[in-house]
Amino acid sequence: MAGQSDSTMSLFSSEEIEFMAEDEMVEIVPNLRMDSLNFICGDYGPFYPQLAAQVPIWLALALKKRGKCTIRLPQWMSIENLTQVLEAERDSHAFQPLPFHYVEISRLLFDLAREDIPDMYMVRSLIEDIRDVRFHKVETNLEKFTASTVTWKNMSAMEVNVIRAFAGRALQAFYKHDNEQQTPDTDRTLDKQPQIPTDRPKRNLKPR
Amino acid sequence: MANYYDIDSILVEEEFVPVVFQKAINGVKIDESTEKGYVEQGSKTQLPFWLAHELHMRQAVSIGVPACFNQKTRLEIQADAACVDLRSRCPYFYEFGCKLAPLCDKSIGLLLAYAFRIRYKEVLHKAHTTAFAAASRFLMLLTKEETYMYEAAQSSMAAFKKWRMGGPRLQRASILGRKRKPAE
Amino acid sequence: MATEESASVMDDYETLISTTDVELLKRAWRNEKAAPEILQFESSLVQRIKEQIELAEQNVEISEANNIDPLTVSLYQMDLDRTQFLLRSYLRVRLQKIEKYLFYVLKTDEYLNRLSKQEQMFARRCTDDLGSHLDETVLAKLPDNYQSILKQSITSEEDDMVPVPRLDTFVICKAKQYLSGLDFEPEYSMEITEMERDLLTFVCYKFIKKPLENGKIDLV
Amino acid sequence: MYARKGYELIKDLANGEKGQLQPFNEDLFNQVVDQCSQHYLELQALIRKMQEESVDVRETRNAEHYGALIHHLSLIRNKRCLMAYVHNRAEIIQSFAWKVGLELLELPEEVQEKLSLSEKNYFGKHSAALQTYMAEVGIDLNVDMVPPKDPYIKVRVLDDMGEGILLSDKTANLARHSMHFLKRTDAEQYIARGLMEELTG
Repeated sequence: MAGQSDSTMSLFSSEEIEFMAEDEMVEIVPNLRMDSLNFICGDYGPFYPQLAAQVPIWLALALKKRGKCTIRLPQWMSIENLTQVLEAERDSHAFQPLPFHYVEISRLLFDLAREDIPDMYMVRSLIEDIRDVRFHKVETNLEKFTASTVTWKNMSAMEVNVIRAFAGRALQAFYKHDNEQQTPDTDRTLDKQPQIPTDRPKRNLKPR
Repeated sequence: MANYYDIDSILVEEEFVPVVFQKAINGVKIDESTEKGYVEQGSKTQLPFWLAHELHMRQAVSIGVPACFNQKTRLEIQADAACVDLRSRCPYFYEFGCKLAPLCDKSIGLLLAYAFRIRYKEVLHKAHTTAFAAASRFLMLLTKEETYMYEAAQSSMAAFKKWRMGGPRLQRASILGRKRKPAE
Repeated sequence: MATEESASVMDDYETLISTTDVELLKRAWRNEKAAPEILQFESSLVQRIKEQIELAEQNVEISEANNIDPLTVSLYQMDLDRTQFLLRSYLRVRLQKIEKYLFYVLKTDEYLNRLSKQEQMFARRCTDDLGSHLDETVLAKLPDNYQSILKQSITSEEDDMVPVPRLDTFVICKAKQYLSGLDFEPEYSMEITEMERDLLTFVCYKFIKKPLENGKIDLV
Repeated sequence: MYARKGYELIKDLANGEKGQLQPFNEDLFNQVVDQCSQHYLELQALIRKMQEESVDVRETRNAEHYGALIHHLSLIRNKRCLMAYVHNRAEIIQSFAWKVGLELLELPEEVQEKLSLSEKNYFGKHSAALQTYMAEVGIDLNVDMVPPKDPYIKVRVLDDMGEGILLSDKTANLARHSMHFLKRTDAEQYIARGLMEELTG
């Protein structure tokens, strides 16, 4: 299945990362009157026309898709902020602080709430440039790997997920090669050698 | 054995090592050519690692350094580790080396760590940037462990790009293999 | 002035009471997916979630029956779908881990006690099914002394055929608060002594097993 | 010699595409089983020889002892190859139960042909174990493999599935190339088996 995570390669599929991102809050301006919604995941509303409200993104997009609201662009997605972030990303090795789910949130909004984003193409190209610079930075970080605990400040959910499978195997290999001088990789030590079963086989219950 | 059913763990132990028999052995033919069911002490042959290792632990054989870790390969690795064709020397170069080092030559461990550190950067760079085709010559050089790392990066990148493109989220179960041509 | 320590304690208290069951289930789902071994079954949480799902299902059915406005109905349906997906995926991941380490789970009390009653029955039944399949296809055809499913031969001192979860797998985690040496197993004090709050850390699973069990760390 | 056949069996398994099944290699499998008996006979012969020479079988490390040891080691090596062959296939069969649908009749013909009789039984038993668990817990785990979006999705039927197919909210005529707006949970299993495809955009 496309969305189902393949257990061997990476644990979480991109769709599952996006699913988690859809619980992040965003501000909407509804154009209808609606009673409050008492969901399993929490209570939202009541909603009044033209009165801003905070809701999870999945709810905002559902209302948007049915023409019941407009979505207010999150502050961090403003052109001023993104331009600053892009500059800072280019100037330093460190990752700039961005929402943990910035890749997914921006994509969801570009796909389903274009009209609510003033000069959307500019915002999108800024985000894509930021993402490319950061992905490249992820790679350079990976070059400095050693067999020890690795920490990443401000890395986002999708960036982590893209390198999880590769980095996991790499760290495993470094950990093994740097340690294997001390602990030999054999599963058993000398004294536990299997003897040849020499005595007559007793009819015993097969141990299960 | 933590990985009794693991295929790679089984295949690693099939690699052959040169041995010298320290004890005479009866009732076993070490090579098909002779009918002789007897092995003299001191005779030399190649045994799969799973057997050589057990016999070594009982001082029945001594283990020599296999070809894939000989001086020639070591020099090549020291010269330019990234372009050495390790796959043809031994597809399980690292795992096999880890098992062998404590038995016959400690320095193999250092060789592995050194080779891996350099080749790792190549795999990292190629896996995250070049399109699959251009990298194929490079792929031929990689050991199993390196290939798994390369594939892990490639498929994660592909999955990310696929998600970004959108498209149908529900697919035909991969278990069924390629789609057979629907009868037109 | 509240010190750093007491401030974070207050935060924890506030987050605790406001954390909905869905947040808790999402955490359990993420941890279960990312951990190499099976974790403690969240029985009370799962029970509460199931009750809330049944209630929500009834609401959707009733509103659909006397066609209350379709917009509200489809929104409640989406909330229901999201929670059901989490629960289904959580239970599925656990069953797949049981399938992977069948024999080991059954013979280690520590793991068996982490399973729900139904999971234990599933584990026992799968072990018998796989056991008889392996027996019929392989073991019964082998010479005596070599027919065990746990030991390579009767002279093996330990169950040398049983796959074991790899606790040295690397996982990615985030500490929910600053963690000091006390939060970690003393055995790994050489490897890890502290962890900053909310800092993504790629670490060997066995080093953080204890703080994970105490709920101080989340796997990402 | 030295469990070479066992090695070939594992190579046969390793060459298959990840997660795909090859036909059960009956004759190579039986050759490995025969080799085990052969090693056991030779092992016992060597031990009898030691007993005839009234030598302490447990302690002496003579030529016969090492010969017997080599046969013992080859036997457990072959055993490991046989067990790994069947166990790895069993894991793929387990994943069938998750991905495709629980009754064996839903497994496509070209997959069933590759299973040995014992493997077919195993698939049936494993599916039953899953069904029993789901019945007891009261939740169907064979649906919702992918995080939900809209409860409804657009699909196109690929193979003619006939009239009056019962779905959770309606019955539908699923003629080939026809398009429908179905509940995602209904369509999921048919898509998984390649009978339908999801339409997007």
